[in-house]
Amino acid sequence: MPALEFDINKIKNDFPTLKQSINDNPLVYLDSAATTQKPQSVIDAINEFYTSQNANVHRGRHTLSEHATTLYEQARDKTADYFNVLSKEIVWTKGATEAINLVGNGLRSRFNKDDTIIISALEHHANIVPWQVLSQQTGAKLIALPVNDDGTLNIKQCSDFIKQNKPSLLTITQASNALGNITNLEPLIKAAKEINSLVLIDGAQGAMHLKPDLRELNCDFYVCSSHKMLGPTGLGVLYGRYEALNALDVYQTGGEMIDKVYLTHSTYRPAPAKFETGTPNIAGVLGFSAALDYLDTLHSSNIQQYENDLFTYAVEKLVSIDGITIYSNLSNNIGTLSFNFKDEHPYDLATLLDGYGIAVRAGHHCAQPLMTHLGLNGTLRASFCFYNTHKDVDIFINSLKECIDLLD
Amino acid sequence: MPALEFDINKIKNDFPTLKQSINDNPLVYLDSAATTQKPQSVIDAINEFYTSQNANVHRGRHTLSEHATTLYEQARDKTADYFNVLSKEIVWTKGATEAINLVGNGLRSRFNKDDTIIISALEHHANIVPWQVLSQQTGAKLIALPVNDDGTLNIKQCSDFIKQNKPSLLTITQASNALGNITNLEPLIKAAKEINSLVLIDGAQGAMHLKPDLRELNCDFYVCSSHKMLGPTGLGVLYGRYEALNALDVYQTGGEMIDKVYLTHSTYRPAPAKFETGTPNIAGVLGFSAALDYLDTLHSSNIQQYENDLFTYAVEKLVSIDGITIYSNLSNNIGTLSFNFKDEHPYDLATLLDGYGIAVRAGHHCAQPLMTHLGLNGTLRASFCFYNTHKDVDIFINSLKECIDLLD
Amino acid sequence: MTNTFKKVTESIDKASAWQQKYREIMLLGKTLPVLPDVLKTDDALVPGCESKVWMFVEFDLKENTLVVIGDSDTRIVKGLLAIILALYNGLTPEQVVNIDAYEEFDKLGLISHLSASRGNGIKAMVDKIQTMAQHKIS
Amino acid sequence: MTNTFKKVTESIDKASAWQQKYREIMLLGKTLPVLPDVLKTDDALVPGCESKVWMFVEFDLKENTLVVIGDSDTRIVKGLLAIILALYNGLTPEQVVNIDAYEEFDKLGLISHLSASRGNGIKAMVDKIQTMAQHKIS
Ligand SMILES: Cc1ncc(COP(=O)(O)O)c(C=O)c1O
Ligand SMILES: Cc1ncc(COP(=O)(O)O)c(C=O)c1O
Repeated sequence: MPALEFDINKIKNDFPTLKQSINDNPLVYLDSAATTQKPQSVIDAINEFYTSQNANVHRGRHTLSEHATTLYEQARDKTADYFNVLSKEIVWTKGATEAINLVGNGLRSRFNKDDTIIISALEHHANIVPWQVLSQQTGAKLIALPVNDDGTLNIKQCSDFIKQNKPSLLTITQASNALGNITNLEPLIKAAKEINSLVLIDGAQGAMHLKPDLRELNCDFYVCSSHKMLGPTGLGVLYGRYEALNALDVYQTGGEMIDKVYLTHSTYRPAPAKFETGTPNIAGVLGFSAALDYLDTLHSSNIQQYENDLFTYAVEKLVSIDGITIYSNLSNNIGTLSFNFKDEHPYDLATLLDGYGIAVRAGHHCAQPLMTHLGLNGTLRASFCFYNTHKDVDIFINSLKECIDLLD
Repeated sequence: MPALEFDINKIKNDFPTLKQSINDNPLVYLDSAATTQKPQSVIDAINEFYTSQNANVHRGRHTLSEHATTLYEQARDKTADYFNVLSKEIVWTKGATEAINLVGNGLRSRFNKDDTIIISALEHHANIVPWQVLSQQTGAKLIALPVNDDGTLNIKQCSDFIKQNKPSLLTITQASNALGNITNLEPLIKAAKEINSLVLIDGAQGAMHLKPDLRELNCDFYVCSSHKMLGPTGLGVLYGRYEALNALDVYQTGGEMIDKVYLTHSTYRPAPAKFETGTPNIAGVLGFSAALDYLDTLHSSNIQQYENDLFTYAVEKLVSIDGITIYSNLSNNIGTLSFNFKDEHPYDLATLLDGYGIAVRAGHHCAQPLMTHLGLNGTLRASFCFYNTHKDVDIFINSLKECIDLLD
Repeated sequence: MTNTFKKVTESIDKASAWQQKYREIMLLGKTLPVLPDVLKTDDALVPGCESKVWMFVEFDLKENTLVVIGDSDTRIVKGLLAIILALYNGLTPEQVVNIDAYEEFDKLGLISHLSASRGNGIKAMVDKIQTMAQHKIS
Repeated sequence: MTNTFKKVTESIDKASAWQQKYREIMLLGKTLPVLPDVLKTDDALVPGCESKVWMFVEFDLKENTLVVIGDSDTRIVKGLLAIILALYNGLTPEQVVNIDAYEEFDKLGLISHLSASRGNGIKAMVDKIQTMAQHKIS
């Protein structure tokens, strides 16, 4: 692909939320790991749906319903294209969390005390608690991959760990939401596949920044959230290799997912339909469709290059401040800086930064086990996205210095 | 309350979707039982969220996140007010279907073969299949209230049935989505409460048209969907009497709903938090909040009176057509007409009506057992809402006559 | 295009108003023989349709042609089925793969009936016919 | 309003820039005694806060006054706690119910720290103090 221009001014301009002032300062939004801002085209798509296309999908004979259904199913095709998989392998959920729960529930009748589930200590709570529940329900053993002191995985050690423990399921994040570290997935998946383990990848943080080719990645399941990839809230994606997907037990039941319903029993449709009951988040799906279109116009290689440059710049500036400790792996990162200043509480610095219009997050970032492992109560997290500018970094760093001065 | 003016022209004007043409005819939208159209104020609220308020809720220290959280929790308060219950008794779900599944799953560890669940043959699949699943999982007996040949319930007979069968759970719809019949809930709930049964009411069809006072109704659980009450897609409400709600086992697990997470186990927060994991449908909640505000300005008594008038008018016109059979109970109805013309297939008439710009639904309306009970393959369903006009009825009736002519 | 198809669709083609178009489609449906009840098995039912659609796509080895049979409990779908049958019945696999039903339905102003979201079985029928023909060729 | 409160908040009141306001709040926090570790029990922790906040609201029967004690591991929350303590400590239940913390925080330009969505524990503390006072009166 020819090197395309990445016009950051134009891009930033596409995101209306970024144009506002917070506490009389221009907003510097560094909380994209929590949720990304939305381009105007996504907002417009939602608006258009409710203004002129609103109807329930499937089974409607009238034009509005037909049209909404077509757009809704086209969004599934686009999602499948984005990840290089088949449309029938895409299930809409309400978020990454629900997608993981769906898989956990779907394995319940198959797992027992002879099964082992491997997670890592890097995981978001969404990829920990559902497996604790499955373990309690079935007796399956739940163990965690060893994590280095810097929050990274020793891949050789982890691969051995997998081969030794022969899990039925390996479930691991593509990138840490707390530190931004990117997991080197290929060798881990290879190790798991050698012993025929199922593999689930939590792509909540990776799906937009890294645009994985899931066919190539060779995982069985992959989950992500629309709201973390420029799309609307209330929507997630579950990819499942068709055979693995269709083999899962049904999760929620009701309308749409059924074939025949009698008073005493029912029959279900094949995947993905059998996992999609009730009226879906239609506006969410159509907005997500627009988000994928938008990402497509930018090209993922350009996004990655720009984000890497920006991250390198931010790291350089941040390390130059005396007393700062950065916990993120700086060489392989989706653009998230997790740090502390001396032994100051992140709450104070986050509150003060907000005074300067800077949105960062403070706390355990839904990764308590990781924080415990690192011996921390929490960190300040500044997470970048391709709509952030070098000027954002400058304002952030200068404001941080002023906040530090305020603490004395 | 003084009789307020119900200005239908102004109201219809608030719904942009209704202003369009379908197949060169003005749209006559008679599919509100599937999903309602949205007033401009709801569309604006969603738009405003994504344009200037977008942030993740809870645990964010920055202004955007604080603000979004405040609006999000205010919506919960408004919903509680609407139903006259407490805010902590309101759980956000992705729809009525998920809400029912949540309750079903929450009872799983408590139910066994000595328990009986009573549903009715009137129910939507969403209030049938989850109970079949619970019955299969726990051995609990699943039985259905007897339904008259006209799709109504004989209340005396049903009350006796309840007292005889002593269910642990009675779960029944407030109004049939296929026929529009309103259930006379009070005596049924009274009968159930006499034998200490839990009571769940499926309010998907009733919540907007009937605005129930849930404290007075004395049910334990009540579910409804935002998209059927002028609000966005992808959002539902579960009300639970606090004690009954908090006693349910957790459903989905992950972030937000936890208190402490260790690698081996976790502790959960009290209801409603323990049922709300993952990033919620924030835009959906804020849009729903605007929908409740809108309903509030119209006053529910005015809505009900207008809808009754309109329904009566539509019935009069429809019965005057030779060969029409109406299946709905005409004296106590939320505004839904379910009918057939001779033995014509509803598919044909729905397709032809669409040519005239009229959106009705054809089929079993996710109520196969009811259709079987009535000996029908399906019906045509014209469902009205307060934004429909008498002129809509006229166009509908005239077009229906022309469609019937086309069949000859 | 076969002559049958041209003859069959001539009146639809000529219809100016949409009402007339539907009338012709329904008339066409009436010309289609009713499938004997014994053939209306659950196996032959196209899944996921509002209306009932039964379909059989067979291959006549002797003649090297496709045999397509179908019925529906609705008038409009049955008429659309009749069009599909006229389009493909009795053709060799090579002929079948060269005929694009989407194009023909588009020309007739009926393309919306072939969209994926219409659960009327017509699209499923076309897909099955094309798959069978492809299969026979390779 | 008690004199303690006036004295304590004078500097916050006077601060013009928000930076100065926070500086004064944090200075105030430094004046608050550190809670002995034995008192920092899980029971005393305000649930659901990002920062750790421990609080005790007791009633001095002899003096008929409320005794409020608190600590936090953050500077800002500790400073806000100091304001609450200055506002209510040593008052009778009757006096307590007549003092509206929301009003006072609003006057000080700190109302956002008392919003329900701020999980900083200050609101929970105010609620607990008011509940206790109401309870003693009735
Ligand atoms: C009576 C009834 N219950 C439940 C539902 C399911 O609602 P949803 O699809 O919004 O989950 C519906 C919707 O059609 C309904 O009409
Ligand atoms: C790595 C990771 N997994 C899962 C989730 C859960 O996503 P959601 O809250 O959208 O369900 C998140 C969101 O914070 C995340 O960062």
